[in-house]
Amino acid sequence: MSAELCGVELRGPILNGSGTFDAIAARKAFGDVLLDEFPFDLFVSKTITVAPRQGNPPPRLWETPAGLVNSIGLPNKGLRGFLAEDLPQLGELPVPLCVSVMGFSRDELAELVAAVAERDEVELIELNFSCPNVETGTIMGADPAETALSVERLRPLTRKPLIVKLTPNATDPGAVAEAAENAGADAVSLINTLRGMALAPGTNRPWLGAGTGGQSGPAVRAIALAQVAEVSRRVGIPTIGMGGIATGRDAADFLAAGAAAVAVGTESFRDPAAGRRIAAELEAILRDERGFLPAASSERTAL
Amino acid sequence: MSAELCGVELRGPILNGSGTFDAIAARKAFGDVLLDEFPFDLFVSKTITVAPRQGNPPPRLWETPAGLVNSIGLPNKGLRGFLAEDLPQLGELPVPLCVSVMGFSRDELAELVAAVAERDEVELIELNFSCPNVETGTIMGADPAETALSVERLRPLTRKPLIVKLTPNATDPGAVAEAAENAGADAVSLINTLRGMALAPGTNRPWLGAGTGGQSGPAVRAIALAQVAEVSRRVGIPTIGMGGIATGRDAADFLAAGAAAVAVGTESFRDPAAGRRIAAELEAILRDERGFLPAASSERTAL
Amino acid sequence: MNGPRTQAPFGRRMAEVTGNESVGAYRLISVLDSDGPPDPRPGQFYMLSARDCWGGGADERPYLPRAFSYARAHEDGTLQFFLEAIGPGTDRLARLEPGEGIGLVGPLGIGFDPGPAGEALLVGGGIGAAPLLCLSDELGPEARVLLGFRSAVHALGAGLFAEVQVATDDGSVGRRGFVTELLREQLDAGGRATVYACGPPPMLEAVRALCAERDVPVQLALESGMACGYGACFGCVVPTRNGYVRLCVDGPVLAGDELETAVVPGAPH
Amino acid sequence: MNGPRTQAPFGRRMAEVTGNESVGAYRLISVLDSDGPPDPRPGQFYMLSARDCWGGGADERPYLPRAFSYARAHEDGTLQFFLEAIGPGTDRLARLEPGEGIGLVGPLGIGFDPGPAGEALLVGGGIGAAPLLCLSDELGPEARVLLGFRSAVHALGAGLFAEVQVATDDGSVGRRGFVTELLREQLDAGGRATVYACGPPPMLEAVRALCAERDVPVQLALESGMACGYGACFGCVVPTRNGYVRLCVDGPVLAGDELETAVVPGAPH
Ligand SMILES: Cc1cc2nc3c(=O)[nH]c(=O)nc-3n(C[C@H](O)[C@H](O)[C@H](O)COP(=O)(O)OP(=O)(O)OC[C@H]3O[C@@H](n4cnc5c(N)ncnc54)[C@H](O)[C@@H]3O)c2cc1C
Ligand SMILES: Cc1cc2nc3c(=O)[nH]c(=O)nc-3n(C[C@H](O)[C@H](O)[C@H](O)COP(=O)(O)OP(=O)(O)OC[C@H]3O[C@@H](n4cnc5c(N)ncnc54)[C@H](O)[C@@H]3O)c2cc1C
Ligand SMILES: Cc1cc2nc3c(=O)[nH]c(=O)nc-3n(C[C@H](O)[C@H](O)[C@H](O)COP(=O)(O)O)c2cc1C
Ligand SMILES: Cc1cc2nc3c(=O)[nH]c(=O)nc-3n(C[C@H](O)[C@H](O)[C@H](O)COP(=O)(O)O)c2cc1C
Ligand code: FES
Ligand code: FES
Repeated sequence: MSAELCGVELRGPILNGSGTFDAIAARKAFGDVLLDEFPFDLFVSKTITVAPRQGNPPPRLWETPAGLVNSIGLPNKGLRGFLAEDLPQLGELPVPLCVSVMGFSRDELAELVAAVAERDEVELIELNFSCPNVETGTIMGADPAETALSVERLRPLTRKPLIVKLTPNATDPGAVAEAAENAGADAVSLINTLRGMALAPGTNRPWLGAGTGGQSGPAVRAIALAQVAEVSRRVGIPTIGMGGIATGRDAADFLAAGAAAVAVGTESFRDPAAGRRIAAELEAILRDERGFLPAASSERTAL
Repeated sequence: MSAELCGVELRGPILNGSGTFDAIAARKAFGDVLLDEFPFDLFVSKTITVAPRQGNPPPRLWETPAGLVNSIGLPNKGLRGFLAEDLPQLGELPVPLCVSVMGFSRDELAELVAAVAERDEVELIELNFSCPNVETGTIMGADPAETALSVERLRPLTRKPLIVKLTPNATDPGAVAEAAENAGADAVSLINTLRGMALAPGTNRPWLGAGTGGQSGPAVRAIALAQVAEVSRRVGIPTIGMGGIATGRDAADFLAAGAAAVAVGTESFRDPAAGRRIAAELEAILRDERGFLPAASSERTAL
Repeated sequence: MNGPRTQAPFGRRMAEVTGNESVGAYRLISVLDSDGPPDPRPGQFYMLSARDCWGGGADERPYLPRAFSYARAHEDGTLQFFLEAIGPGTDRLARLEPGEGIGLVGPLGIGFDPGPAGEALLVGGGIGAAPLLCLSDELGPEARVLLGFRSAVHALGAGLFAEVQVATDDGSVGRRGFVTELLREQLDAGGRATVYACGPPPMLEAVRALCAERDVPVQLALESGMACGYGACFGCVVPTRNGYVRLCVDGPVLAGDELETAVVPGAPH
Repeated sequence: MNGPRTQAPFGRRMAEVTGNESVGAYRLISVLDSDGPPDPRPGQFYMLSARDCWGGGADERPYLPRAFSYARAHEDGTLQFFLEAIGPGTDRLARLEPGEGIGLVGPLGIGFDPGPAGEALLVGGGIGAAPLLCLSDELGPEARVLLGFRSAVHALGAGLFAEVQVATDDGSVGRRGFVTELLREQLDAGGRATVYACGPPPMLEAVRALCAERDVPVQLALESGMACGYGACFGCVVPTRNGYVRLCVDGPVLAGDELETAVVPGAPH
């Protein structure tokens, strides 16, 4: 079940969602067997920023019916720390590496992309645009024009594939995806989490330290599938689909809706090896329902 | 636990979500005991349109983890049929009545509001803006400017309270709410359903007859609560909160987040009397957690 | 159709499961519904959900209640449901143990209209036998029961009926072939029967077409995916000659001549 | 902290529940974990979920697995968990019956570091006794165990330990008052003990402050809400003098001097 994404050969179509698997910590917990049984076909790093970040104050997690709201807040060592300490370890993984970056201005983004692109360990770069631009105040990834400006600025900095991660908190993610494609992006990934909130039981105060967070998990699957189908119809570049994928059937549905690859996020919290199980289930489905995938791509517009 | 909404006295703060309870059909199924045990404090009709509509082709329902995707498609008898056949029956309900209307142009909207406002049975009018404007193609309720134009056109037609129902499929529902308020709306209600989709098992075709539908139920509760808190902070008019409310605790949370009243939708499918249970649970919470509600309103900005 | 409707108490009530036996490939579940009306009408249905662990099955479902025709109603308030486990909801119900709680809304919908006395032919396919059980009790031995099943283990369901003719797809029990063949023979034998049918859409459609051909009155108990069961969601519509109708309030029993076809999109079976 | 860590097999495995007894207000659940390592270290924990009906409880939860210290690990592969039902996850686990399946990931995290031999004081509050059970087995009778409970029915948990001093809030069993009073007396009595503590945040904080005051080394097993248990989600952080640390990979046992306070926001208790 080999696959290909923006020219990078993959042993299969299952990625992790950025920020939902820390391969370095998992290696501490599970040992080197993690490398032999690595659950993903391409590893996406947690989003890094130029400056180190502690992340949001706890509590950061709220369980919902069939899902999770998180307000992690992008804790990371910052660009320098990541390049020095984490990247060499991620380079030991048995699969290609994609680094996710977020900048609070286009200059920051440029600094991140230029630095990350230089490193041989890195095969793809994902641009997490789900944050407010410190200059304009708008959520970069909700606005086609902002997205286009950013991608145009970054495109000349590297020949490595650039993936734009779309926010679902937008009126028209398809328009943002089109803008990204026109500005030179090589792929889009979606969905990131949906803005969500919970109150601490018996109080009228927000539970999460940051006030609001992002909803993920099976609760958002149908919403994600609709966005993936819509975006896949509107762009020619590959889409990476995610949002509540928990079984091979879910993965098959996202592929049928037009995704070139899929990512597993929250389900990995329930089972660290979920990616492997989903890959096996998907393989069985593709074997039993022969011709399923090709049909799917040609049927795209039917969705 | 009496309440008040836009000057209309209510025996409590629990409404039904438009399109999730058909009091006429329920009376057939349960008899007149429905009137004695009526589960809501204000009844909101299913959305009506100028012309009669059959609604979307079946299947129209897809169960999701902790929720439902529907593609009902606003079946209704049209304005004339509604006024002649349904409205007199809805007038027999023991609670005030709100009629929900949707127009595919501003002229249609004006026709609906003018005709509905004339009828004594009707105390409030809800404007369901979650549809594409046939003239401009944009989803009316996702665009602050479109929303403002519509409300400005409708405002002079009646002194009855106008409630704008917001779509959650928008980058900034708060901006739409502000536009509605400035144009003269008396309240906003949210959330409507989130665009969602499912594939028929083992195929790559959409399950729903209409291709896509709307996600509701506990799966969307945290998303709804975040939007209700945000919108309540940004407008001075009352907000009516809904989206996955299934218990008195949920209702209390939406009130604490700034809603003046709440609506029960999908939960009524699991239990037709859910509104009554939720009202009783809410009353117990408000009794036990004394001072909860006033605190909540003064704490709005903390959310 | 203008069939009989016993009204339901308002709201979901909790009742106790008193039995759960296997009948071949199916389950027969008994529930003591002390708070429900004693006289539901054959063809009416209930929305069921387990009190505990409703949800948390495959893919975190079931979430909504599921519709089931009642198969028998006893004087002491016991309702019996006959069901086939085909997904998360029916799987959970099939594992209910005596003493567990079950949520009920019902009876709902319109039942079969037995009309003026006369010959009756009851035609069931698979689990579609369920509502025919109480109907045949009511109509008495005059009514002939014809049932079709996939296989021998399914055909054990026929044992619930006093007298019945069976067809199986594989011929392992009774006649080999479809139950519609048994119906055709009965109709060929003459007499003015009314036909009452329940089963999978292709079978219902064959029955409908056969009866239409011969101008025999037929009442069909259909299925469609339901969320609420009492007309609230407009989700359960089926196309009829008069447009879409909500099967839960204007059905589930429809007269054959109301339908262009009994094959409805998205039916659970 | 630099405590011991036995690594876990990769992935969630299914094991069988072999026992579930009530111990006062708590449950002691036994699981035959044939595929896990035989040597988890006291203070390490497992992420647990029921195989069936995980989800579908109150408000359709639990969805994520829940973290539990192991209380004892036996040679035959039996793990024992000691738990208190306080919400949908613990409620479901508390109702597990022998023969049911349970999902396990673990052992996870860093355990207590028993360090070089010496006097040890084990201080537990309520269900916080759980990890002290295997720790006291390992440290032997040298280690004194001090436990605090809310009431007599909770204090029955002390029966799992060979020798123990108990305090209860209401004085119904042992000393009236907080377990920290027992600790203060022990510390006042002199000797250079290391303190190992687990319990609700206010108790842990009192223990931490007391030990800090007297410069006594203390290891605290903390709790925080966890989604994954293996460092994937960054959700379980607690503030330390060195910034936020993920309690699941860099804890749950932390040295007292790493902490400004043991009261962490959003802890489950
Ligand atoms: C009026 C009426 C009376 C009935 N009487 C009986 C009876 O007496 N006995 C009996 O056994 N059955 C009866 N049924 C059918 C019964 O309601 C269904 O078998 C049951 O709802 C299936 O639920 P499930 O969770 O087991 O399966 P589901 O998973 O809900 O699957 C049922 C079918 O729905 C589709 N489906 C799959 N996934 C989904 C999804 N996520 N959302 C929506 N649809 C999906 C598929 O086509 C699948 O085959 C009756 C139905 C009606 C409408
Ligand atoms: C390392 C570690 C070891 C542990 N060892 C043990 C042990 O040995 N024995 C034991 O009994 N317990 C132990 N715990 C605690 C145990 O994990 C919790 O009691 C359990 O997770 C509670 O789950 P629940 O579903 O029953 O309750 P939940 O409903 O999850 O409630 C737990 C608390 O979380 C908050 N809460 C309420 N609703 C939500 C929501 N929707 N999302 C998030 N939080 C919410 C509230 O503050 C509530 O009090 C341990 C915890 C950790 C971290
Ligand atoms: C705890 C958590 C942390 C996340 N961190 C990031 C992140 O750093 N960068 C990012 O682009 N997405 C992040 N995401 C979003 C996921 O990558 C993914 O888009 C989303 O969770 C939807 O997929 P799922 O439902 O399978 O989890 C995070 C999600 C979760 C649950
Ligand atoms: C079956 C169904 C039909 C609906 N029909 C309408 C409608 O006609 N007009 C409208 O404004 N909202 C409609 N809604 C949206 C609900 O009123 C409500 O906004 C939404 O379902 C969220 O609440 P809930 O999660 O409690 O169901 C419908 C929702 C459902 C599930
Ligand atoms: S099932 Fe809801 S209207 Fe029929
Ligand atoms: S619980 Fe996920 S990082 Fe600790």
